[in-house]
Amino acid sequence: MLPLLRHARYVLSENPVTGLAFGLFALFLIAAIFGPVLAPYNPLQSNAAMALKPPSAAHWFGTDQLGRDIFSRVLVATRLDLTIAFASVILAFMLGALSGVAAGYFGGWTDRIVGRLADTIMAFPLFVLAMGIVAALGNEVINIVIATAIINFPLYARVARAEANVRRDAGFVEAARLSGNGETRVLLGHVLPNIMPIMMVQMSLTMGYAILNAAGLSFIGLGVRPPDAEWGIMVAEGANFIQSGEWWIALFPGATLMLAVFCFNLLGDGLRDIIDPRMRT
Amino acid sequence: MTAVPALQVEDLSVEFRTRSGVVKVLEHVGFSVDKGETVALVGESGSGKSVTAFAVMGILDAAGKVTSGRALFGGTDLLALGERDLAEQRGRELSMIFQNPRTALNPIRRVGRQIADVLVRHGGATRNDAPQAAIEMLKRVRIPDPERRAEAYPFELSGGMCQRIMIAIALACRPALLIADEPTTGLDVTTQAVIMDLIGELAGDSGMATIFITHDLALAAEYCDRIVVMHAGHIVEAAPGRALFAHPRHPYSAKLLAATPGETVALEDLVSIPGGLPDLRRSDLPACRYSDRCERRLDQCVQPLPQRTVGERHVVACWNPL
Amino acid sequence: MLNLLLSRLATAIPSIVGVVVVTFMLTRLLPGDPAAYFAGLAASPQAIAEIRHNLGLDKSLPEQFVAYVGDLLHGNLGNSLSTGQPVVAEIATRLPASAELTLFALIVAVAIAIPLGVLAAVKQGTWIDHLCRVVTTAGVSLPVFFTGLLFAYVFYYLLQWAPAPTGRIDVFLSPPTHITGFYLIDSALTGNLEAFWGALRQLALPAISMAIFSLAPLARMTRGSMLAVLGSDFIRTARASGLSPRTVIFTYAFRNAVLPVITTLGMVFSFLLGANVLVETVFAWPGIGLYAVNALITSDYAPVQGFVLTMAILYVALNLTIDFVYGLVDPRVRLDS
Amino acid sequence: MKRRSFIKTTAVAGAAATTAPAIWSAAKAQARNETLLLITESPPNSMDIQGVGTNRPSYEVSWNTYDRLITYGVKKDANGNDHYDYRKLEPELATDWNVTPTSATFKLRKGAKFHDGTPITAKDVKWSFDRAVSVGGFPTFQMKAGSLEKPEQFVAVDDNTFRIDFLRVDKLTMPDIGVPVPVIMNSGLCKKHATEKDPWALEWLKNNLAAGGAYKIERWQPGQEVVFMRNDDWKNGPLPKIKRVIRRIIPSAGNRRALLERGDADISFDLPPKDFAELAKSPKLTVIGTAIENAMIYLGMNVNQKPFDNVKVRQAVAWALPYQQIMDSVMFGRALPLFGGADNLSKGTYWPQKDGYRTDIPKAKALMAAAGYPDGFETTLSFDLGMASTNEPLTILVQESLKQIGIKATINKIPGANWRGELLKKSLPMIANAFGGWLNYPEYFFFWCYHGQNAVFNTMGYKNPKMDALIDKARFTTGAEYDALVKGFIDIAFEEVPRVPIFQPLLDVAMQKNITGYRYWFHRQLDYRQLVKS
Repeated sequence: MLPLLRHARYVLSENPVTGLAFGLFALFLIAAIFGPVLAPYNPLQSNAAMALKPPSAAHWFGTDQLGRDIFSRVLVATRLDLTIAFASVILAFMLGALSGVAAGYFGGWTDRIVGRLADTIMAFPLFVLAMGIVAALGNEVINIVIATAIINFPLYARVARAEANVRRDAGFVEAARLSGNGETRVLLGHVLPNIMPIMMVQMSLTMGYAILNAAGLSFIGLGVRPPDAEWGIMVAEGANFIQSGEWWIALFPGATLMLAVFCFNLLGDGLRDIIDPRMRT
Repeated sequence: MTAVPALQVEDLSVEFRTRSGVVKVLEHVGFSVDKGETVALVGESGSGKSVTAFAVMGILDAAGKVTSGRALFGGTDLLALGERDLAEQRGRELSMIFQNPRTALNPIRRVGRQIADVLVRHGGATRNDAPQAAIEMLKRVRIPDPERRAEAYPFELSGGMCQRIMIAIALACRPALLIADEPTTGLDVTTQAVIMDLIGELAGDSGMATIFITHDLALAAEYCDRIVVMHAGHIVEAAPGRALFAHPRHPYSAKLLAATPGETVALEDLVSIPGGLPDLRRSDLPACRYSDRCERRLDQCVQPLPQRTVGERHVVACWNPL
Repeated sequence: MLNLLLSRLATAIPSIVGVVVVTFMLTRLLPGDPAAYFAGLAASPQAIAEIRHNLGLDKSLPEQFVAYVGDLLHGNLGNSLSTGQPVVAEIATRLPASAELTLFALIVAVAIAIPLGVLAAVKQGTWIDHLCRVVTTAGVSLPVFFTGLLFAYVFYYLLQWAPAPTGRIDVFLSPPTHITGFYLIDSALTGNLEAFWGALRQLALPAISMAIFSLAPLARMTRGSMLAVLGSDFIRTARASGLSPRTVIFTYAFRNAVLPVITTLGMVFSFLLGANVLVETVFAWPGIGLYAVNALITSDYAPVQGFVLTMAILYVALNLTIDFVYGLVDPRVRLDS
Repeated sequence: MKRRSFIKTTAVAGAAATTAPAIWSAAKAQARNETLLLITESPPNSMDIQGVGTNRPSYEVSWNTYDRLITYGVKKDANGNDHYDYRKLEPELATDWNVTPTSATFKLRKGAKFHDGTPITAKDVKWSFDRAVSVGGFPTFQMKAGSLEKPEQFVAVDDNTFRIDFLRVDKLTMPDIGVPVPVIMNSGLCKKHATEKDPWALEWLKNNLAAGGAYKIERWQPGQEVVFMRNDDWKNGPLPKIKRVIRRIIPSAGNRRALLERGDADISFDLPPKDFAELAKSPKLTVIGTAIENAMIYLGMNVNQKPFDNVKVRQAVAWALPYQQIMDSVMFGRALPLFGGADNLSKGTYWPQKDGYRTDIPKAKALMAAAGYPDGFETTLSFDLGMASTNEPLTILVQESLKQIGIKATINKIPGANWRGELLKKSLPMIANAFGGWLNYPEYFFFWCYHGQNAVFNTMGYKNPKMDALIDKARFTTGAEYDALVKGFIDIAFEEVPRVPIFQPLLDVAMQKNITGYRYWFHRQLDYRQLVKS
């Protein structure tokens, strides 16, 4: 563990941007956990008298059409957005890692089926496929998670497959097999844990895309139900107000959304540098 | 033999900055090569042979840094030259060929053009007659059917053929110094001999100085006038080949020789030298980097190493030579 | 080369079969009742049943699937109910719009990203490298719909540098004579400068919004493969031969480094097609992305199926093209097959 | 192109980066003056108003390209703007007509021709009316609303005379001839494209005109734009002033506003209320808002489901809605209130009108308690995703308000196509929705929305024999008896509140100052024929 920490320190000192990303990430995490407590106003409370007010000391990000405090809404939305992203990434990981590892390890038909499935998904423009899935399964948050997981699945499956394929005949796997473990046990107990680091990197790299995807879906009206705050839908709501001069309604959620994705992308890079310097590009 | 040095390296030290600390790869390395002479740099992998060559050529990785020393070549210090001036020298005055000839050639450029590139660059030919000049070079390195081979890509050629191309590239502008970095690694034995003979012959034709980097003492003995033995970034002994074989003075050289039973066995196969190379990142490296492995170690071995001249052009860096 | 093409084509067929099945299932899962929608508000249950029958929606799913595949084989993608046109015709008229936008965005992205990546690799570890990383990462972090809105507001509404976001060409100009369907190409071919200029102006903002989004994968791949190539043996040889830095970087390193970048283009293209949907909505771009969104919202099966199928074929065709280009650049592939 | 000349032209283009080069401006300006650029959100899907699944934008295409026998007159509304007059019928293809209790006889205009030059005859009129009552679906229903049901009713007396025989006395018969449905089609042309399977040429007419109206279609790019060209041979009314109309789709409301404000587009209907409210104050644009006749935005409750089967619960909801807040924050004043009247009794035979409800939480709570739900309940509140720009904030406010009386409503956005299906199923507990009828008669509205025949618009599934009797009777009576019947069913609607009226929407339109002659039509589409661009 110690050398890894030393390595991490080296990477951070070499790359201050990654340090910045870690700081940002901590901020987002705090917002996600304590957002509802920290929010200065009730994010759902309308107030006709305060509708469409520009940013001020009382309302840092201004107010929306119904007089709700945008800062509070942006803050509270963090939890929903991050939850969607985390959940979909974890789901994609579970689907992708398991099937990918199985494909790489067993080869043959398993490999062919998983490969075909991944190819089929990859043959769609991913965002359009996600739209179709949400529309087909129903207009709910959980379906955004599922859709995002499905379109990310091939990425995980491919990486897991390649890694498992390499390790199939590695010494430690052979040893585990010889000591009387069944194939499934070898797979889950020995191959899977070994590809975890690279899967972790993959997860941090796809987080940003997952957030963007969810926001894109709710931008076109799918998924999140009003009055829940979510960055994408807030941008969509604000879009109608930009031309009339109320730029803050769309700008702040949009900028926060961008910052979050930016943070996760940098973080993914940084994590990759720490875990596997060879992959650095 | 008139001893006019073609290249004189003095007090060369090189450091590498890596993720896990600074590595002192070379320390106070000094040797010389005379015109028309062939000198071998011999040592285990990681002893600093190639780094020495790269430092002289000015093609170290970005992480490598020359911290001291001079490399006098025809009156100029190569280490002090700017990149632009050095690039003028490289390929024209001093050339290098590498191990693994197949990867050392641009995989997606026809070999004839790769030779022509060098010729055009150094004014050896105009753009128009470069292709023909390249074919002439192919003839010189005895490639059959050179017109057709010039149009080939490296992957279409055998390893030996690729090394001939490399030699053609290196010698295209008739340089004064050739550095051959393990040119026969990865080639089969008969090809090895052919390539070595070719280098020797072409060098002899033009009075070119040659530095031959190898870990194969037998090969060095066969083709080289003098042998320089390196260990962990130090030169431990330098002597004419015959003298070294007859009477190695450094304990490491002796071990090396003892471990060379036949002509074809490489050093990597030998386990008889106890211990390994020291960790060059250590801050408390002993003055003699061999001392940890040495059976003849004395208390004074911690003091800076002496350079003892023990014979005609025979120098050893040891407090307790054989 | 032909063998390579054929073998690629063969591997693509199962994917297309998969796409056909998935699309069919997906659209049949949509909870809306197109019959009810298109019967009109005042329709009686009988009228709806009749429309459902006419649309073949009262048959069992396998029967519907067989009918669907049969139509496909005859090149019939059905009629869009919301625009009333045959899907094949509509896609044919809209595809050039999307393709022109996407390709133009791709060209802009490549023109920026590749030099950026090369620069970052050559200046590895310097502030230029870090800046390149931050800029491209920021680019890929921008939600395209947000960038698009912002651009339209700033460059059209505030600064008036860009034309009104009203589609492919200024409303008061007529589109150029139809040759390829690409306005830029058609207007250039017919020498219609006015239309060329008009189309280019319309194209700029949406294309740049998309290009910014796709800089990152290209720039990074360029940087990464450039670094790998710069560290390779043959570059050392080239440097040892004294070739000028220019020759080393461009003739030797870059041509080799560009190979993995070509492969990345496929991924970036699919990435861009997704972004297309959102950008087309913001800029009123009459392409297939917008068409698909509208069809999806009205549960209009035929266009959705047609769209996805077109996409799959496009994707396969693109990958074939990429393989082909790869082969042109890399003699190892060209001569081996 | 030679390299040199290309460089030269790009240099020219570069210099003109922000404005169009001068050499092109003259032609462009000329085109602009004679062209009306209408920007809108949704495209037409057919040229045939009688086709299956024809959408509302197609009505506009049909209205401007086809003729009808008669049309409506014009009056000035309270704000001095032109407003169609539903009491005054005027000639279009028919120059005059004679109505008896059993039939109406129309004299057709002499010299009127279709776009292809064929004279328009009574045979064409008969063929067109036959088609309208035969194709089924929406057009046939609309004809039926005026008791126009069978082809035998329509008689081509001679080339210039056409007669309609009445099935019964129906005061909606004559008005129904002026609605967009009974267009006059070129029967000869249509028959050429008819097949045995498709005797009414539905397939062909979807994409082609067989018309003789004021405008021809120059170009139609489905989903993108329709370009109309004036028919200079048109005889059935004064020649329109606008030579060319481009109807262009701009999906984003923000962009539509920007185009109008920048003067790039001429006219648009499709903006959010807030933009209309702001543009109305702008000196650059004219905004005309006309109350949409016979229309309302309402909250509907499913009377066949617990707990909304209880009238007290429905009344509690009616007393709990945040009416004024909706008017201010959602509609920005661009609507007429349908709440806060003196009491829940009808004030006359007009519709819609204010009911007596207003926001009174204590009263709502008391009613909830009386209904047996002192602690409230949970339900869902649905709306059509296509109307999200107003219905989303509206439902959020309603949700917040209902929470105060213990009703926890989850908001459910339903995409367009599913919405229609869900309405048909009549299973949604609570919806926010809109309805507007073409013909401005209260009983027409009630027939669709409150009658026990349970049409799709009776979204609440409301059935009350007493109300049905009043509506049925009112359809065929006049005078004082009619007034009493209308008052009767309005009073019941207010008392029982299966749907709570919230406001009457305005049909807002924003246009450049140089556009005049805008006329409000019941079909809420733009009539290009009266517009003038100076």
